[in-house]
Amino acid sequence: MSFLQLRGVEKIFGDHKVIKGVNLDIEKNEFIVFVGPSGCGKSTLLRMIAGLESIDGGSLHVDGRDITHLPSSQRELAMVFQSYALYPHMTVYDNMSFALKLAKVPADEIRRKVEDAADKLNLTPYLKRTPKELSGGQRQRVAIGRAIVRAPKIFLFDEPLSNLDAALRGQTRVEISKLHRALGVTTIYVTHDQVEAMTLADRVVVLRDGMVEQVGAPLELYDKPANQFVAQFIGMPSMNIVKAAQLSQFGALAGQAANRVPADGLIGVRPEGVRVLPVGSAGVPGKVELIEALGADTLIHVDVMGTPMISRQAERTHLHIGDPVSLEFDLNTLHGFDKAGRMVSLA
Amino acid sequence: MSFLQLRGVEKIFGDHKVIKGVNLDIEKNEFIVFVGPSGCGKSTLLRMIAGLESIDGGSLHVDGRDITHLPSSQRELAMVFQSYALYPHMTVYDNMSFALKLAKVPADEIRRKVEDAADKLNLTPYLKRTPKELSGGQRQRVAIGRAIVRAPKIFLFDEPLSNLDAALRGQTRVEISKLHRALGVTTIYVTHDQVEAMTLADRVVVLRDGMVEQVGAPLELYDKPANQFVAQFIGMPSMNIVKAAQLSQFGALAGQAANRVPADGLIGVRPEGVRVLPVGSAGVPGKVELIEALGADTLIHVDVMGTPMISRQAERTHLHIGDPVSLEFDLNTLHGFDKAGRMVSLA
Amino acid sequence: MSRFLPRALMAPSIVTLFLWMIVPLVMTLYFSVIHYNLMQPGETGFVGLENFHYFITDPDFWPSVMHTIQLLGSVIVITVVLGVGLALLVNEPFPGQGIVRVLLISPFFVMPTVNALLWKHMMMNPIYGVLAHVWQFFGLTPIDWMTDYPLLSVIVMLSWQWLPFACLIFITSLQSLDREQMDAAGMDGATRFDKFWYLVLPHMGRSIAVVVMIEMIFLLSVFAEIFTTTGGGPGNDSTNLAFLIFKQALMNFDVGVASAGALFAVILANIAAVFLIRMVGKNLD
Amino acid sequence: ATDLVIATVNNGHMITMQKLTKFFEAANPDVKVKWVTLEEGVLRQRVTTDIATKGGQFDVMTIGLYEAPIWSKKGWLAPINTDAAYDVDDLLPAIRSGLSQDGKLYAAPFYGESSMTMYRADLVKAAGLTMPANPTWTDMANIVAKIHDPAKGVYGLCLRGKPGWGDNMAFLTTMVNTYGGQWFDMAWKPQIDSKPWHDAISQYVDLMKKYGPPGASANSFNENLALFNEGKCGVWIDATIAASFVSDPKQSKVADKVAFTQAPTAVTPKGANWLWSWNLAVPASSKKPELAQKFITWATSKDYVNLVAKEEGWIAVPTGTRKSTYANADFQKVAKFAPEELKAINSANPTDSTLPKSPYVGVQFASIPEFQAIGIAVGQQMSAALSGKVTVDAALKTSQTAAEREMTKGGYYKK
Amino acid sequence: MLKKKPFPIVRTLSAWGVALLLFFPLFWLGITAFKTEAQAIAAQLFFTPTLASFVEVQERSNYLLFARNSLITSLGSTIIGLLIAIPAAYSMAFFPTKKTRDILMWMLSTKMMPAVGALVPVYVMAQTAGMLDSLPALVIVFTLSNLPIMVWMLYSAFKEVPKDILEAVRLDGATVWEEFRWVILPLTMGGIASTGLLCLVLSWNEAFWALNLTSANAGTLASLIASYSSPEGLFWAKLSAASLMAIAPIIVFGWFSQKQLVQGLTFGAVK
Ligand SMILES: Nc1ncnc2c1ncn2[C@@H]1O[C@H](COP(=O)(O)OP(=O)(O)OP(=O)(O)O)[C@@H](O)[C@H]1O
Ligand SMILES: Nc1ncnc2c1ncn2[C@@H]1O[C@H](COP(=O)(O)OP(=O)(O)OP(=O)(O)O)[C@@H](O)[C@H]1O
Ligand SMILES: [Mg+2]
Ligand SMILES: [Mg+2]
Repeated sequence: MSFLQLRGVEKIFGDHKVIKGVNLDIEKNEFIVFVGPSGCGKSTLLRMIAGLESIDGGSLHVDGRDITHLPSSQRELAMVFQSYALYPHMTVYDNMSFALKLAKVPADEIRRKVEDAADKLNLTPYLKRTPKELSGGQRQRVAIGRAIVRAPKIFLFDEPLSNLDAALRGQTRVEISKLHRALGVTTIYVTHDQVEAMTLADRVVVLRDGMVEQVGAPLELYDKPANQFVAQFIGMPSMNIVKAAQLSQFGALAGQAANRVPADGLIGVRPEGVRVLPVGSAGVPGKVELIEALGADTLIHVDVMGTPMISRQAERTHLHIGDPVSLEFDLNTLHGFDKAGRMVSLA
Repeated sequence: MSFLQLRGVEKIFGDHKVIKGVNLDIEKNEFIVFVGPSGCGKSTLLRMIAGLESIDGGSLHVDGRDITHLPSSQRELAMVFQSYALYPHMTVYDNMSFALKLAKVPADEIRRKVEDAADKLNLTPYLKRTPKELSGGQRQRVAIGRAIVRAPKIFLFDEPLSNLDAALRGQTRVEISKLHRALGVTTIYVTHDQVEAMTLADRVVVLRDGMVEQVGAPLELYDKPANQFVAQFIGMPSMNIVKAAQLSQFGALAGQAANRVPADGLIGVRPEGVRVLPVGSAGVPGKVELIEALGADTLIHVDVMGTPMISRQAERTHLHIGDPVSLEFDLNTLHGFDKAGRMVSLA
Repeated sequence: MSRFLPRALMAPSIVTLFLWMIVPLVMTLYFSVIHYNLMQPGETGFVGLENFHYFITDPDFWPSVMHTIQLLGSVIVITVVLGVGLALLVNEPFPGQGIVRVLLISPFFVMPTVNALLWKHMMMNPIYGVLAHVWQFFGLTPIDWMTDYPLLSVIVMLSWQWLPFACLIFITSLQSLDREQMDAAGMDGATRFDKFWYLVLPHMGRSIAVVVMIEMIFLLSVFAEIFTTTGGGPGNDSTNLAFLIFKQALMNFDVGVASAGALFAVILANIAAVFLIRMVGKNLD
Repeated sequence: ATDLVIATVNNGHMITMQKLTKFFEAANPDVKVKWVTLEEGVLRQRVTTDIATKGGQFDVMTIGLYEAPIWSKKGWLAPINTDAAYDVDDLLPAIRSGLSQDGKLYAAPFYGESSMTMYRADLVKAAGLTMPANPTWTDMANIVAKIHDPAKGVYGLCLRGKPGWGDNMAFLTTMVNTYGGQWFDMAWKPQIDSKPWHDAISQYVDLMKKYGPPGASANSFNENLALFNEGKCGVWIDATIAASFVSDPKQSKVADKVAFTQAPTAVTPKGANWLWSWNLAVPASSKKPELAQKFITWATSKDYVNLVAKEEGWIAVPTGTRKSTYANADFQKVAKFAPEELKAINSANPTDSTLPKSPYVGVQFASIPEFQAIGIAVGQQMSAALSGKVTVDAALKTSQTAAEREMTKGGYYKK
Repeated sequence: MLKKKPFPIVRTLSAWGVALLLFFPLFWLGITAFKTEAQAIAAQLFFTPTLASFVEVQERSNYLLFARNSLITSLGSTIIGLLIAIPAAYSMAFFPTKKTRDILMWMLSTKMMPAVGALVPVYVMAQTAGMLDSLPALVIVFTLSNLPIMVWMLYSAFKEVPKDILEAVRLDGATVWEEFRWVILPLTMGGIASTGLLCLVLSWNEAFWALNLTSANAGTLASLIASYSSPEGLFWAKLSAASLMAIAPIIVFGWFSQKQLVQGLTFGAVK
């Protein structure tokens, strides 16, 4: 039996259901990442697991024990709140040591743990400050620090790195990953950052509008999205989608997919599967709409007779907006969907 | 004369200087992005421009007028706060319409503008809610909405998209960009997201520890970083750095750089300039440390006799941790730095 | 915001209060060094510090200072401690919460005189009082409150009156406590007591400071309740400084000595205030 | 219409006067009478403050027998000019002399009182005793001991205990007087540590401790009246005015069981009954002296007594001021306490109320400005002694010191 | 908060218990007012109510005049007080200087002189100004003596407003008045209401000045009580009736404003 079991979990705010029957099994020591559009219910679900929101339907078991109605103080969790929820009148040190102090951990051990965490989070110079004297990112790090000094049964992280710069985010991500491996604590992690989701997760849970769309290993979701929503949600920029009805304009693409995808279905192709060639080359003709040079990559937005396509390439481009181009597609990584958005095998 | 001029601007909190003499000229209609490590002073600088923090040294001019000590209510700015700062007692609609109401904009125009903004930000269903009934991302969008309904002289955004999912972030980014083009309002934008910085900015300002490290167009920073800090800060994952002293181990790399970089200098090479080849190929030998499959890209961390190198490639890999590999470098995109980290031309 | 506006906004309060303070103060200073008995108003004359001498050497003086401090201390402690407790008790919803809150704050609306009469006659009277009946019901000899525990009786009355005030302020303050912080503390393993001690109490710091200061000011000058109930007795057992001054001014009509006493009270109040500011002051910003 | 502002005490007779003002207003249509009714202590504070600072808030003031001579001596009061109809000679002499200065009347007595003993005839009889016409304190001690029965809710003796010169000290001064004591000797030296004081106070404390009700040290007239009306007191010695209340069946459960006699005596009958009156006076600073005079003479006239009798009955007329009232047959019929009251009042002489000669005027007080402070301070000590907080000796000693202090401050003699 | 928590029975019972206990004296006062004098003293719980005491009180004194005076003076002083105190507290809370705390202390210290000590000076002042026994005099005195307390309470209420909300409103281009009207006022309604109520109650119940500065025209209900406090005999029922009439308006008002009073800041949008 799995460690954490959610069975038909529901949450109702006022008169709308925000979590609509979530079933989920999480194994001991697993690292689970929740992703989903803003407002889909990630925080709510996390807070329900934490016992901060009542569970209006269904049940929640940890280790076989029904904890649906257990108060959060008895659940042995550590959580990083999306809004931080720091104690405003305590210093950074006190914020981080609070839980340990309550647990009657010896003073020198507390000091060691807190200083250790502060060091990892680059917070050492700020230990004596109160939250209001910190920058946004520093506050967020205190929130993380407050959670990681503890050794709970379950770690809950709600967008913990959103306010950190790329370098620090990478560094902290590595620390969280290390911590997870070292302590082997079951961890649930909410993020909007695809890199975090892909690199940290054992399994990713894609939520949409209070329901689970797909659960799977990161690359599984990327390569075999269960439906159009997941396909478009995972991967940045989003997967290009072409209506089967318009496929006739897409040359080779049409040939590959035509017989498998229903006439009212869709074909998806990832931006890295789209190559922009000089005009006149064999391929589908289009016009450059926008060019975004990201440094390492370049995103080229091309309009193919009304259908927008994005190509991502590693090289810089000399094209300009309005230039006519030809598009070539990588036919091995196409995705097919039926009218309802469900995946259709193209193999 | 430029529109917004910062001259030796300083800020002191207690007994440490947080902003250490910033000089900056911003033209009318420019889109400026501030980037920098967490805690480097981005928010503080923004808040000084907004008049929310006193300016302890230097001066601030807008349109030739000294506004160093002008109260913020008279500066005609709109700002998205890092902490949102929504009015807790007002509905989303009221939050967004408040400034317009104060400006005595006719009621129907207010309605139109707010509904328009809400629509762009996917907030329409939430107009009647109060902030505490919203998810984190929804709150952030309200904060954005509150700013963009107005037509100020200057827009200030402090990490406005940090809590949005990738799709929504892309979409909102486009809206902000459109808005900027449509209104032509000078905009200052703080972000940790490299994609935002690269795609939105006319010029990027890299801050570090209260000082400006470099100002320039996005690709300029990427291609010609003024120093090691900027080089490593811009680009994700960070640029690989090799000490000149260790160059002997790096074969071709050594040959290219040896005569230009001082003996105590450094050589930098971007991850996309590092190619991982099967062991035995011509190249520098190393060992795989970690593999991160991000979907479209794969990051391979390789250890070259104690120096960590990251390679980024568009293809999936079959390598495993511990596998010995050979590395090859793109010699055209090397960066050289002297001992102090200043850029050295390799051309 | 220019520097002018904040000052302009404060000016009306400061100017009026200054006048309100300075004129009586100067007159009181003047009265305190002359002989001035309302029964013999013509016979004034400069007497130097004699009035102070008489006030301070009054055998009731030191006891009254002690009583003032006891009264102040007990009522403040009782109202703050119970006030915090009650505020916590009624803060979270339960059936009839609104009515309970209304009942709790009601005693505050009672006039001091009515309060005193109510307690003296209807509650604490050893023969007819409700408390006497309760005592008798349990087969006990009713307590003769005003005689045997005069100061305690006054403390009870004043606490009854000021508890709702403290309670009201604390309830308001509790409303602005951030729920997420409490949640966070819960997850940190904080018990109810921990939450109270480490979060709620610091959060209420400013309110407590305000309640303490305001009560101090009012309790320092309590005399109506004492006048109506115990008359400061038996002996001087319930005489406080304000009552002593009242006695000098309006029972002995000795304005000179009363003025000296009033000045002394100002000094004492300032000393108390400085102490309190030390204790609670940092909660103010 | 002209406003006439009258400050008065909230006693029953004054309330009646307030109600009957409409007759005065009817007779003087251009006058509107406004009442400020206050409790005794507060009234004294108000009028003293006002008259001393020349506030001029009141056109007519109700003042006591204590203030009248002090204020008139200072010229704060306007003399009362009386006509023949007013019949100044009808006023009881003891009271009149207390209110006059150099033959001129400075305040008109509205009602007067003395003190006497009220007791429960039924209980005394049940105990097989009789109350003498002029009881001594020894008699009294015997009687209260016998009728004291707290199990049945009856306490033998109710006396004033609440501190205050008009409260416990009014009674205690009469007791000291009859034990042969005085406040000051002819050199204005306080006599509180003398033997008569010691004897009187010891007796008082002893009796009250043994036979008094609980909480006695907070009781004054009102509290004792309530107790007596409830049937909880066997004997009560207090103001004669109480007589009409305790014999009023509407208020009193024991109206038919109460009897009256003179206040107890000990060494001397001198000063055993106090003398008090509430009087109406016009402050010298009044802006409407004629009108005020007019009202005062109306309210203290014989006609007014008759008016009250007509409107409220003879039982409600203000007593203690006029011989004619006591001579009235109708009055005698309803007021069975009247003879004792008149006797008590007549026996009181403010100018000669102590066995040794005294320099001050007043039976239960000394009419000097310093007396209030002294009376209050001593009253406090007495109530402390009564409650058992201090011994009688200690209380007297402290009192003596306080009185000496006050007199020194008042400049009566050098230390 | 878990919704399906067990019914908070212990809390409910204890809260009700304490509330009833604290309210009991008032309840007793209330019922005594409807008793006859004899019943009043006998401490009975069951009796046939009578309005006799109320009638008697109204007969003896013009209740409406006193009530009107109370209303005018307490409302007047509350309104004027708020008008003066709010700007001061606002300025001190939001534009603090090094002297702010000293000013606060000083304000409070103006209340440290016992009223009795200042009686003669104030009396003389009022008399010189020809304002004895006038409502304006009472309004002024009440306002001034409550002002420090009001500034203190308002200061503490304003201090609770999160700084960044203020910043947001300033950036939105609000004038000082708009900032106050639309953001600070709604956010601190609870504090302002408690302050107003406190001032109202203090003025309503103020007895010393109400008694000493008035005679026939400007007396308030608190001074009315003084004429019932110790008449000859303990007329408890009458006293209770007068007291009830004196405090009823303010209690009823307090009950109705209860909701506003306990309303604190509503947080949730501040990260
Ligand atoms: N009130 C304050 N008192 C003292 N130090 C402060 C205060 N506010 C900010 N600081 C410090 O000033 C520095 C700059 O803060 P700022 O908020 O500008 O950083 P930032 O660049 O916006 O960081 P982030 O990306 O984390 O939001 C930080 O080191 C912070 O700790
Ligand atoms: N107290 C509340 N009352 C009513 N609706 C609420 C409340 N709290 C949250 N919601 C709604 O529930 C939905 C889910 O909210 P939740 O905070 O779980 O979203 P989320 O997935 O965490 O979003 P984000 O990524 O923006 O943080 C949202 O649509 C939100 O508006
Ligand atoms: Mg969320
Ligand atoms: Mg910031």
